Amino acid sequence: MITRFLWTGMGRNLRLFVLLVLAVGIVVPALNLLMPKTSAFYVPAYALQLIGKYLCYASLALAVDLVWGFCGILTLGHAAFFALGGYCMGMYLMRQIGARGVYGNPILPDFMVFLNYPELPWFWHGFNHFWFAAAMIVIVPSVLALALGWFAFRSRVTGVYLSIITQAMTFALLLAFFRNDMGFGGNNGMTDFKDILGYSVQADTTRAALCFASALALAIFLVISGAIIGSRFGTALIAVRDAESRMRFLGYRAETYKLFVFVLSAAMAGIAGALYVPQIGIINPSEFAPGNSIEAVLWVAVGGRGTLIGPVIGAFIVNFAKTYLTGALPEVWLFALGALFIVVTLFLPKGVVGLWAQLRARNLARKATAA
Amino acid sequence: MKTAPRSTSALLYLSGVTVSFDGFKALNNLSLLIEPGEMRAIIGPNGAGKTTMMDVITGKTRPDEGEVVFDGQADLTKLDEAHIATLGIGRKFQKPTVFENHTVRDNLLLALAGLRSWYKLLGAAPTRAENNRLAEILSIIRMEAQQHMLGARLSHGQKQWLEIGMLLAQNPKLMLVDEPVAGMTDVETETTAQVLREVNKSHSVVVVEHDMSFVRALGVKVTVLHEGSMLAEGSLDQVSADPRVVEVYLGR
Amino acid sequence: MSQKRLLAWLLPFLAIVAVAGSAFAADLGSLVTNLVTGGYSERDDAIKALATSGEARAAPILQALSAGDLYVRNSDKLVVIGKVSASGGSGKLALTDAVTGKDAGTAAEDDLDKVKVNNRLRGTIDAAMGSLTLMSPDPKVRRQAAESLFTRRDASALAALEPALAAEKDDSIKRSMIEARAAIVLTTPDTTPAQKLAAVAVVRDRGDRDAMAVLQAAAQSTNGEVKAAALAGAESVRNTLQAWTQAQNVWYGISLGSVLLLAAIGLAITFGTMGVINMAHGEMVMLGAYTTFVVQQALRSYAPGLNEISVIIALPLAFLVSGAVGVLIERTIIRFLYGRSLDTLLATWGLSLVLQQAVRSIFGPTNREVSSPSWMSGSFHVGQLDVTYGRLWIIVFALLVFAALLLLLRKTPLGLYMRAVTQNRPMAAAVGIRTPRVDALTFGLGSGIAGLAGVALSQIDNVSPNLGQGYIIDSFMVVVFGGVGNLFGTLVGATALGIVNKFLEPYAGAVLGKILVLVFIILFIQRRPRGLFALKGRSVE
Amino acid sequence: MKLGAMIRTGLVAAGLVASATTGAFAQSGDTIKVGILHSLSGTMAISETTLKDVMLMLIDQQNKKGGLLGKKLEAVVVDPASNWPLFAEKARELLQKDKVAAVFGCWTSVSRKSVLPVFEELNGILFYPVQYEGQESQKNVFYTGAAPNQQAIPAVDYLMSKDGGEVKRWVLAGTDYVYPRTTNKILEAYLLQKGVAKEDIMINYTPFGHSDWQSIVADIKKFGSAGKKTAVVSTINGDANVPFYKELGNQGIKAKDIPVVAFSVGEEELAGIDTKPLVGHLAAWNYFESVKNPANEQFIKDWQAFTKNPKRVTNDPMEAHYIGFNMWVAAVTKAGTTDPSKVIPAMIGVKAPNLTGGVSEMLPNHHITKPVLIGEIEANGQFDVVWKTPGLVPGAAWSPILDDSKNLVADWSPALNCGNYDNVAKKCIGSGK
Repeated sequence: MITRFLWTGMGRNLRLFVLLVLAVGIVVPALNLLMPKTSAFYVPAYALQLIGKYLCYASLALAVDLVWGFCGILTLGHAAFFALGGYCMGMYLMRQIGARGVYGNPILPDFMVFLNYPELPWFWHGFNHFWFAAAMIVIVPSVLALALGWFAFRSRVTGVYLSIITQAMTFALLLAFFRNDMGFGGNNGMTDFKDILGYSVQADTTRAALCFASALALAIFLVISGAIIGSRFGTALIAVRDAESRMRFLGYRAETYKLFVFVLSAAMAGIAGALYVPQIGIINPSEFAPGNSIEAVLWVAVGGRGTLIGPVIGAFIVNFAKTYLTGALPEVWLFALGALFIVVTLFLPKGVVGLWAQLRARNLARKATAA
Repeated sequence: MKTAPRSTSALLYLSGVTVSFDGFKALNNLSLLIEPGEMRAIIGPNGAGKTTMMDVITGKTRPDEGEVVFDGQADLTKLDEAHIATLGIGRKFQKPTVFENHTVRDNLLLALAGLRSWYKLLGAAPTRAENNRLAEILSIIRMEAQQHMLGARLSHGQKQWLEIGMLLAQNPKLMLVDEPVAGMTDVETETTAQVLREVNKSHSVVVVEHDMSFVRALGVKVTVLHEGSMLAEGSLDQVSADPRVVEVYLGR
Repeated sequence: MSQKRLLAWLLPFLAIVAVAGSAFAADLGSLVTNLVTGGYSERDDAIKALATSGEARAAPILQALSAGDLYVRNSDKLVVIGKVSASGGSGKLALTDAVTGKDAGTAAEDDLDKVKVNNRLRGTIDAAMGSLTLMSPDPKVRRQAAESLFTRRDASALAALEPALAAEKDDSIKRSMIEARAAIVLTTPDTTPAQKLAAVAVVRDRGDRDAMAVLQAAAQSTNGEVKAAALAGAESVRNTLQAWTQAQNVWYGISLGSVLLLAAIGLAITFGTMGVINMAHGEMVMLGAYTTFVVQQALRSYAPGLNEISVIIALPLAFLVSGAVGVLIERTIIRFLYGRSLDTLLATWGLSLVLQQAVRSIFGPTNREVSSPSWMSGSFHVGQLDVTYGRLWIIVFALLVFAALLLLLRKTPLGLYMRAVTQNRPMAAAVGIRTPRVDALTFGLGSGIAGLAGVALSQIDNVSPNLGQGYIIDSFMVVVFGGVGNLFGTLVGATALGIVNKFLEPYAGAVLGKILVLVFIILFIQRRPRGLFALKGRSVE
Repeated sequence: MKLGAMIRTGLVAAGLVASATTGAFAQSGDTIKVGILHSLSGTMAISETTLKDVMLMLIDQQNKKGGLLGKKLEAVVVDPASNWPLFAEKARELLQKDKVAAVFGCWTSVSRKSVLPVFEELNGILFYPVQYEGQESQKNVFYTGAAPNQQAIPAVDYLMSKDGGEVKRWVLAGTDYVYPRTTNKILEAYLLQKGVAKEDIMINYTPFGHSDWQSIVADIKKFGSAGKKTAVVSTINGDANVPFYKELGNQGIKAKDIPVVAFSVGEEELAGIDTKPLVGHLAAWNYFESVKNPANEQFIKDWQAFTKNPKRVTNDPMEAHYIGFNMWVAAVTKAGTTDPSKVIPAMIGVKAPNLTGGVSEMLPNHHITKPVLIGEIEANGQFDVVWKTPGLVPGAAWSPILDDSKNLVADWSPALNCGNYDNVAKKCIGSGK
């Protein structure tokens, strides 16, 4: 039954796209590991890591698309869930450092030694176990999303008000995590990780595995999202997005639909963040910055909202542009990025995927008239 | 205060309902009784409180005072829209609102009485009974040919029909119908009246309408609202003879 | 004790003797030479010696030293006072011989060696000037002298204070002098307990922070009675101050609120009435601040006399610059996005990146200096409340802008059109209002007001490309909290958030205070999804 | 599109990404690349852009002198955009893709912490030019800014002296991040050691970019009215300083009453403030633009010519890059190669003149010797040096004042080759190697 649920929901395009994501996830790390460095097909570690990062961002974008494209909730706080997942992973990685920190304390991370913590704060317990951290990566963002959504959706906070609330949430978290007294390393956050599951985070094989894991996670998220959207639940969800009060008068509890997707999306963002941290090597409060959440929304807009595939493409396009431009045009890249956002909202309201569909439709029409 | 809602034989019972928006009383001590199986027409000039009354019944607006009891026991002032809908009150809006990004068939499927819980919907496919019922409704509203058309592409009249179909699919005990014939041609209006009379055989119906000829065609008991209160009640002939009603409609 | 220290200790007393008998008249020339040679300790002594020498030139020389106007001429090692001369041409200083007070020509700064002072010397000079100027004919100077003696509490000044007190006619200055004497009595070890007890009462009645400082120091006394009195006095002062702290919090809150109001009020127009989520609003504020900078630069080179009112000149210009940019944005971007308010958020976010980078490219990434006119600097007291002029003017300005905007919306045809267009666009168009033009003007108005806010913020914050970012989130919070589409909501929202913030800050700290305010806003919106002053009724949805 | 075709397209796209990011691999043999990793946008651009410019000038000058090892130097500028993960990514890009011989960069502690693992993994060289919190020594990093003992401690000593006003009561105000936290921790321990009572120390932290200072300045005023000479030691970071000083001026806190000594306020920051109300407040640095000596005058002249702006000011981190760059040039010349594994050992003991008239030396702990200067703010936005250490102070990686680190030393000379060597336990602990 589960498999039917998963497969029937997905359209053909989505199915192919999932395979493509998996293929990237397998081929890129494989080329890095197996090819000799001199080969033209060799993917250097640097590029591998970038693709890993893009894959994590793509998962975040997909999570944003679920709530924005299919619930109509313009979230300006999704980076907060991403960062929370990242922090959970960061805490696990910090505990794995053990006595290899600069102060050589086997229990306390360096910043705690430094801030004179007598013992590990209660909320750090358990993070030495991977299973615990893994659970927290899902639970912490979900619980926050549940609490926020529960209140907000029940009180029918909608539209821009909801956007502002989510922004206030991530801003409050940003300020909170900046505080050294919170016990999460303050502004510096956590860095200098050594091992994950016993493997060195700097080893090529670990990197390749993490890149693959990111692709796998993205593929799974795509499958789940596709299945949900294709189910009768999805039909109801889109109806809630388009005419929420009408759905209520039909007897649907609109808030539970939104809440489920919001929580699911937060969990996805959390997992994406958790995969991001060991590849990037640092997690710190700036991940909560409101600008990051807005940027994630922009990836979705660029790719095409409400399309599942679009956000993935958008995340790749924008982030690749960013990587390229910050190196190639360091002085003026913000002009280019800013202009991209303006142009996309003005001229491509449905994003790149929308444009593609439009072009194809025109092509078909031309063929039809020609025939 | 913990008083049990008054038990009554009426299907819908409104008593002393008052709603005010920033000092303006949209409903003022309104009382109304709808019997099971009854069809009632509600008329009144603009701002008489017709739509607000519907809002109160369906849980969209909470009254400041008064009782609203459905089916003899359910206190509607305490329940939300979704709950009230599942109790068996359906509503058709003044401006037709169908789900524009869904096909006609999906619109009806959404309205179909039955599954409402989100987790059950996740894995559910339409059952044979559901499919049969959909076919039945599609034929009633004569939209078999358009069943795969998106809501957004329907004409105004088709949307009205689809809404009526959705009401049928919802199969409520009480239907609230807000201006069903606005923007319809005479022929369509006549058909609509027919359909409503047909529907009334198995459902109670409250119709809010401006169109007097349509109300006359329905031939049912009429309630006249004015400034949030009931002004008159009776057959259309009775109420149109009432000088106060004439005053309200023509006096200004 | 080294010989030097001993000398320093004795010198004032010797000097007093010298003044009295004028038999010990040190040569002014050598006193001045001592002033500019040796280490800070030696020069500290030299200042004291000069101050107590009774020389008429002492006051102007010390004043010049304190202000950094005392130089040694490289060519002949003459000690001179240099002032920027009006006629001397660029970079030339008009010189006066420090010893004789005679004109010594002009010189470029490079030909002079500035006599350095540090805080220690400034303090000594201050104390010395206190005694020297107690008899000044100018009541303002006398008052200042008395005040500086109170804070310095220099025992040697007692000798100068007594005759000054006897000669003083002005009651309030006399009061200051009595307080100064009391403060000195309390800090001088060899006064009697009775004297001290009387002094405690005097100081306690003064009742401010400085009094508290004196009393707390006096509470270290070995004499039990004095100690107890000082402690009791300090306690009573503390209680008064405590009450004033609350008033201070309210004041700070209102002041913060006025800044929030200024930043948010333009947004209340573009967001509240047009539904445009303008993420580039902060950049409009920034443009206003940069306009102020440009105006000041221009005035500095072309009309230095107008510098005092540069801020006022900047106001209309900032309004025009930001307003014009606003109109341009509306015409080129926003107008394609009406009805897609969430999309405006994305486009204007991109725009804000572009504007920031543009300003960074033109003006550079560093902070730019915007100076405050003298009428916006400094502070005055209301009871124990410190009111700074800058903040006061910003509050006044915020209220003026608010009132003007209200007037504009309520009483002018433009205001009428704006309200008409925002309430029902097709209807407004149907009755002949040119809606595109009204849209552009409305957006321009909101942006222009942001520009005005920028002028005000340039007085208290960085003028840098990042200026706007710091205010955008707060502004949205204020507008949403107050209730979208309601200007009074914005006013009340800004003030309330400001005051709540300032009351939380002492208990929770600045960061936690702000977090709590954010959480409060989140919870508040759950309770009232449409803000403090929401429109109610059917028409809303 | 068929499945196969789609996958093929996707792989081509992925390949494009990979090749575009690695495309510029072609390392031309006749230049030596030098990476510049300073934010040119975002919140830190305000401070870091200048350092990028000064590096471009230094590289330009070196090329005019004939380059290095007979090759021209080539600057590779990237923009990490004040985004900490991006710092790590760009560092990797510089080292792996551009194959730079050394990187000059970072400002904030967190950006340095973010790139450390990358430099360690890829064995690069980083020159870090900003005063920082210490408690660190990494093999691949050369710290040319001040360690706490080269800035904070001398400043406090000065204030405690007769010249500094014999301060008895201390406000330690800082932005809430690791540099102020560490500095204040060291200072607190130091002050307690010196017999200052606990209640005479007030510590206050504010968030980044804090702009409303009314309450805190009022608190400082209150704290300062306890009858003892009070001073503020400010580790307030960049952006928040302007409103802080403006508020000080407005509330009438004069330097002679409550002096403020700042560790993060230099000429560049003052350029954005009207300094007249601030005359007499202090800053502790290892360099001031106002220091008079020929080398400095030449440097200022070159700088103003290079930026084509006769008013451009110089500051301490710029001097740090000046020293660091010259040291690197000397070490490369000494080693005869830019290979980091040869240059890093060659760096130890290298000497280069600083701009205050002395000669700084790279110590085995990868910190340098510097003089400490205390300057008073003048009305023209410059600092007037009122005090100077008699000689050069060697930078200490680990503070001997703190219990956690009193036994630790860093020594990268071949004998120890360890960043945190425990003198008592006689072993290299943690990740020191």
